[in-house]
Amino acid sequence: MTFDALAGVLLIPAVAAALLAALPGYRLTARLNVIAAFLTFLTAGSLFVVEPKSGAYLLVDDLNKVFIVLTTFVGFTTSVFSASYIAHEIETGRLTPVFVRFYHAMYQALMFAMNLALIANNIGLMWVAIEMATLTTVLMVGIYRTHEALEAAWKYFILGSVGIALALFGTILVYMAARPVIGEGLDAMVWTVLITRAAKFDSALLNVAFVFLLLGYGTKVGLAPLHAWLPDAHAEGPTPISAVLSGLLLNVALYALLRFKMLLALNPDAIAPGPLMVTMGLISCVFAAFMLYRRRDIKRMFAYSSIEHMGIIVFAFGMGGTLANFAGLLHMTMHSLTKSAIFFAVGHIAQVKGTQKIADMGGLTVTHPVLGWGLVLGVVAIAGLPPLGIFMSEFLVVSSTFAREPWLATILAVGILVALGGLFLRLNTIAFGEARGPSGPAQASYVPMFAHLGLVFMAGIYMPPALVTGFQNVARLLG
Amino acid sequence: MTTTYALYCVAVLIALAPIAICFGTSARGNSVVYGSSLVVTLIISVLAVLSLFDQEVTGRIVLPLGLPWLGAHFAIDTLSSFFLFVVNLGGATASLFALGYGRHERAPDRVLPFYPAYLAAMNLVVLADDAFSFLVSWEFMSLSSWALVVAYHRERENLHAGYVYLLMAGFGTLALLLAFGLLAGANGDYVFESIRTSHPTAGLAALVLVLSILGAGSKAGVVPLHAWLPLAHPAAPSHVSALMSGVMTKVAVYGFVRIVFDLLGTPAWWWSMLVLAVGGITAVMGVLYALMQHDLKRLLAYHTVENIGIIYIGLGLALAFKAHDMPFAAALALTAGLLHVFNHSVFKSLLFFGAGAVLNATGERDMEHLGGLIHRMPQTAFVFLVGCVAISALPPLNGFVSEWLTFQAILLSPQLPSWGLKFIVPAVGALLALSAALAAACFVKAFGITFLGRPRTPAAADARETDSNSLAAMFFLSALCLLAGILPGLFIDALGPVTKMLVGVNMPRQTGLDWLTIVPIAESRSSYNGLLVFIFVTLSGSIAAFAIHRLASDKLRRGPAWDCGYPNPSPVTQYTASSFAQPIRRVYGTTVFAAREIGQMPPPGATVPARLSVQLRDLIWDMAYAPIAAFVGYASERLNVLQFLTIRRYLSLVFAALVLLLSVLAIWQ
Amino acid sequence: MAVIRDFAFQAVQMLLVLLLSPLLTGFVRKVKARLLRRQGPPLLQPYRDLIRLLRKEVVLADSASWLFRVIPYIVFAGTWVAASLVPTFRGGLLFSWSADLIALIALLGSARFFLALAGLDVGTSFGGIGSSREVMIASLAEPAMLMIMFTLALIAGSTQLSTMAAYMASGDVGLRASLGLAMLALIMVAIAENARIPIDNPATHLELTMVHEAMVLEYSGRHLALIDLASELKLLLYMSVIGCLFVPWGLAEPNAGAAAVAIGMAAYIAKLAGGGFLLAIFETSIAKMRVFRVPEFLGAALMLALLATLLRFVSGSF
Amino acid sequence: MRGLQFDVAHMLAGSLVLVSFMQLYQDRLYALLNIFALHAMVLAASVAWQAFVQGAPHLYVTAMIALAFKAIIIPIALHRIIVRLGIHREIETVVGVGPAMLLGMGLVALSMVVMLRVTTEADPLAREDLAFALSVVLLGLLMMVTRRNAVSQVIGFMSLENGLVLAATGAKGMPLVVEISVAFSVLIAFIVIGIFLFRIRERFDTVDVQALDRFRGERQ
Repeated sequence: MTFDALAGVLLIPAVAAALLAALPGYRLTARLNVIAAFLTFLTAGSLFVVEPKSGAYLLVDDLNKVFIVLTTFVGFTTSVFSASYIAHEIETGRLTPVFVRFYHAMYQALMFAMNLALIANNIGLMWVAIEMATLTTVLMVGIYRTHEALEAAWKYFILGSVGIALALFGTILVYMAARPVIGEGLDAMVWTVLITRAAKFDSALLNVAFVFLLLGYGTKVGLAPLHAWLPDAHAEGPTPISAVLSGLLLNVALYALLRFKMLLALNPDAIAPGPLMVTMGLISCVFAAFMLYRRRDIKRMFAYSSIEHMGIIVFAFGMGGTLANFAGLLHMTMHSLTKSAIFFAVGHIAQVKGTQKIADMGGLTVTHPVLGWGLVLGVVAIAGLPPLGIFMSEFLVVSSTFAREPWLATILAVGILVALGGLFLRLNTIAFGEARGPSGPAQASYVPMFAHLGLVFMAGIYMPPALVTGFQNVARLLG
Repeated sequence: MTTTYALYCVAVLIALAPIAICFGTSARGNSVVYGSSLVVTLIISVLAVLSLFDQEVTGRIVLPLGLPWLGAHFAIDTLSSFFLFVVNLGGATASLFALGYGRHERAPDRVLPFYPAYLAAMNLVVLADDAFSFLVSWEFMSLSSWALVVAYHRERENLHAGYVYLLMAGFGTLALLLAFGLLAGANGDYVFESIRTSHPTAGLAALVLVLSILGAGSKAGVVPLHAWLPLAHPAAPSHVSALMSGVMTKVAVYGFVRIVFDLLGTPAWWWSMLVLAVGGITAVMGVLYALMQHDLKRLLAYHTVENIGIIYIGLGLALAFKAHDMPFAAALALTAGLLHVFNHSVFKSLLFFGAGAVLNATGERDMEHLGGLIHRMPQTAFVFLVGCVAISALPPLNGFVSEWLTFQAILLSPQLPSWGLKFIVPAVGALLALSAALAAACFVKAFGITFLGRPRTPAAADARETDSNSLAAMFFLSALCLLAGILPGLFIDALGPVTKMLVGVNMPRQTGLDWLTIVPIAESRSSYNGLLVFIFVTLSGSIAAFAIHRLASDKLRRGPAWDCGYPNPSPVTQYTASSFAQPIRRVYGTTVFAAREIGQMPPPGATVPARLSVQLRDLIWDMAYAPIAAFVGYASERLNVLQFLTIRRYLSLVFAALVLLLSVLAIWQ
Repeated sequence: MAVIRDFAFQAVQMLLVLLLSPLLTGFVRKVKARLLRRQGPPLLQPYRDLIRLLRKEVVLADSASWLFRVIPYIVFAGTWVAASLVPTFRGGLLFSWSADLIALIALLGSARFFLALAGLDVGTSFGGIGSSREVMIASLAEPAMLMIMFTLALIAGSTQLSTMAAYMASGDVGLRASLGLAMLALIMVAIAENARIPIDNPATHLELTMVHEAMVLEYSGRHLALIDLASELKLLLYMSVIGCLFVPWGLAEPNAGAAAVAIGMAAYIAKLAGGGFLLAIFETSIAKMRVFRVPEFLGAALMLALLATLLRFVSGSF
Repeated sequence: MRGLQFDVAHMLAGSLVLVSFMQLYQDRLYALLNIFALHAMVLAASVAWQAFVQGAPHLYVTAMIALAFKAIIIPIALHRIIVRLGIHREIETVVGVGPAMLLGMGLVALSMVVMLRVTTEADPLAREDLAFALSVVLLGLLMMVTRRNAVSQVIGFMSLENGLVLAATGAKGMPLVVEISVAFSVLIAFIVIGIFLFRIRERFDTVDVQALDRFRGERQ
């Protein structure tokens, strides 16, 4: 019974992937996709009811429970969105049925990989899972087989596989560090064991290991200067994938980083991982903020904003301390929900306007009020304006760090402000002003978008105590 | 208990927003939204008055909202109840005005939903009792007003105004956020109660002061952070402009007072120098900017900046006296500042309503296209005139009282020991006097060019008197101007509890004195009696009129204007706004605005008209804002290269990062 | 009893200023004419002018509004009230406390405000010239006046004119640098405020440098009479202010006997005469300056006043 | 006996580094391919030796994989591609061979410095191997960075992977998970590269990454 939940989170997507690969016909597969995602979400939710025991390969604790539920939830809503999105893609003929079949299979495969990465109790297994997730997304980014899509996928693939290599090297080094203490064999790669003995590991090895892991997984997180793949992959792939990339894959990579950070934090004479993460976080935040100003492609713009927010999150976790960690977790959750909601909106907008060029769309609140105001709401949220959730997390990050590190917090604040400017500069042209571009009716599913925004709104006003205590436990766990 | 009721009312306001969305563009939405917000704001203002007079804080309330382990704290103490009154008085009159004005609304679906939300946000800022809910409400206030500013989003300059506004608001909020971060400390103790008990070190306190000047000042429109204000305030619908100028700036002042006087503990004397300098410069710059405008609403917006300066002068003096432990003087200065807060909220709302009425009647904001409206809109003209007299600080109306009190406070300041103040206070006094005189000039221009003379355009020629609701709102406010002018004692005493809370004592009781005089310090020292002055002037005026009409002649004949025998039928030959401001521009503008007059004289015999154009440069924008914008542009242009590298180059970036980190490791141990 | 007596004195004062002011103007004109070796109009000419104007019918421009007709009364009343609150021959006026020096300045400010509006009301270019120049001058004169007031208030420790006068009369003032500066500035401001040469020329028309006359160009009949009377009152007011502040001698005590009051009256008349005489000499001996030199003139006054205030602030001994 | 183990392992690992340098030195594609084959062989040898030393038979599998795939199949496949796509034979480098060599030296030095910090109680065998492995990885990256042509970049990537394998096998008693994953990743990597080359074949007539890069995301 107890093992089922974990197994289910893995098996349902796996089976679904196989099934979808086999089944023809778009409508059926789309529905199946939604159903599978929903089931996965339910099973993940059941983790809160009964907590399974962690085995040698699978692990569940407060930390990854949060991640899993978030992942499966966004996975579910995205599948709903993708159903309507893909339908439109088929009508316009951008995708042929065979590719749709492939797409759905890959979608479930991706879900599987991410869940595996999250519940793997073994650093090797986790690595495999994350790389699998990367490769599936590579294939999906390239799915339109256009000039741009191929280039984006190729870029993503090359940079991604270098990341793979670096991460693997780091993993090996961790094993090497653990082996003399724990002894040869599987145990030396099992989280639960590693954590207990980390204090005695060889610090020099751990340091080198962390450098490689930071760069390896940091590439997936999209930290500057390793971010290069991210904007193009977001811009050229199908929008559901952009949503999943921003909303989930980055988190999964971040999760890996956090795990290793915990490991290092336990070792007295290893370097503090904090400063490295803080530095990269700040660089990413400020850099991405400035990059927002010259963007002409709407999806690419929001991709950069993802980089910015990942920077903020990594900064928060790098600063450490219960409050900052709490803020980091909250910010990560809020960002996942908001950013995917934005991409839902953007996907439909791009379909309605028939382009992703910001210059060709305008006055959206006039032509398509629901989409337009949805986008405005999303941007307001992502820019960190109240009463939406991100304001709370940014408030916590900045105000809690300012007392400790005034200058760093100030730099972060400047980054946030610059980003605000960049986002609204474009929002003005997209949502307001004279209407530009075609104004045909949009057949879209607004439910996922507003569901996310509603959650974000609620979190900004009122957070259920259970959630809070959960986050606080995790924050304490992260130290 | 009051707090609870107030929160219920706010909840109603918030609930109005979705209702308004449901109404969409239907005409009934207008009356429903404005009507109910009128009622609610009236209720809250009554509550505020009640709670102003029971001294202790009425009912702290902690809702399970906001920061989970903290909750959202709300409370009404005397300070917040005063500002609550100001906010909701403005809100009520604005709603009343809008009941009529809103019928001509171009885009009700973009105004109605945000209007009650905006009111609610402003109320929440004043009610908030912990840093988080304060900032949430603060930024939500900015957000909702931003939405109202971009309501007419088809004009590009409105979008630009909204953009600048939102950026400055974000800047201000971040500044305040950092300030609260400092006050609360790393463990995040955001409740005002515990912030009061925590005593920051001198350096930290100073930093907090600077941050709160930046944060609250940027919202209040303190020079040089005022740039957004004259853009944003006019862009919104007029009743919203009234709220932004008359009320929201006051909420910003509230934030400043709350932090600096209440949370921050005992001030250091040099803080006041900072505040005074800011205030003085703001006052003069604001009115000079205003004088150079010919857009009526923008002129009013700029003039708000001036009044904010006056308020800050009062607050600065209060800080100085407080720092030197002269509580009665501090009470006087603070009363002056707060009274001006109230007064300005009254007459600035009144003036914006008038501008709105004119805009409705003529579709014009540019004074160069107006004129002669006094014939077509006599009642509006009358109330607008009252507003002009009041804002020009002329007796017997209310504007004069608060400036008079400020002067009295300045006259007390030679007793201040510290030398810096000895030098800066008289200078600030001079600036205050200068701004007062210039304000009069400014409103002679505003009223004279808009309402007097002959209509300059057909639109102005066949304007129509505005509707009864708007007039009711405006007459109410002008009555308030007169009342507060001739019976200032009532209002000064009402402020007693506030000053008692902030500086420990309150001014001597005024209402008991005979003839309702106000005597801030001592009978022998200074006194003013608006009531008597008013009575004398009216009496002697009417006596003269009566006598002349009875004893001498009362014959009257209409005829063409004499004008030294140069009859000029065309109204174009009248003095325009810019030509009226020309002498003052020549005196001040050349240095402050690098004003230049460029005359193009056609060659003799040419039939083309000669042109005279005036160039004004906003030096503050050029020096402070343009460089920042340029830098952002430059930086983003530079960094943008990184979007267009080859894969190999990206790999090299990764490679470089790796090598760098490894070398760091190598060097580290 | 005392109240009634004070009330009576207040009434007397109001009538006195009203009656004396045209005489003062007439006197100044007469002296000027004599200094120019002219016969000059008789002393009582201003009275005749006023009466004639009052009898005449008003010719009102078509484009004039109701405000245009109200303004003369407002201006007159404001100036009159202000003038009647200045201690002239006897301190401790009944209502002097109802408006201190600041309020007096502001009251005159209101009068000017409305007069400037009147200049704009008819919608002629001359009126515009007048009021725009008027407000420009005021924008410098008023702060200067306030700074002077600051200095004196700091010396006397009060903004009450009667208290100030009493303090000045008492011996413990002594000669002070700030006092001298303030007086100089006050005289300059007074000249500007009363539209005298070199700022403005009350005797001329149709001159592009005129200020005050240009504003009231459209007025006629009783309205013009009121406005002229108001400006004469203003001249008187400034003279009495200067008198009671800088030559406070002979001012009767609040509860002094008839003799003292008589002395006070005499002294007051003498002060006015002296003031008028000096003014006439000054006006005849100086040339009218261009309008855009005026800011320099008044700027100098402002600077003097500010300097005086600064000195006072820095130490009480200046 | 332990001395000999150490020496042989050391020798093999060292020679792997040497071969990497030789790769850096090449400026002809075919030669590069051959050198890469050699690289793979050396790797296979050292993996086999580790298998022998550690008495871990599963490592022989890894050795075989290395030999079969990297030493034989991949070079041949790439050779085919080069022929079919008619890529011009010489590799245009970013920095000249000399500087590249110098950089490589620096990297090796760096990896030594970093790795020799490791306390000796992690046994010396692993330590030395790690140092070499790290240098191989870095050299591989250097190659990817300094070569403009896709095939040589792929080869650089491969040698990077070789470094990983070296490290993995050097890690005594590391569970099979890792080897599989390495092979697995290389496999995936190669398949996807193949797909890509193929797709690209459909659309462009060159594999030069430049052709892909010419269009850089945002249309101006």
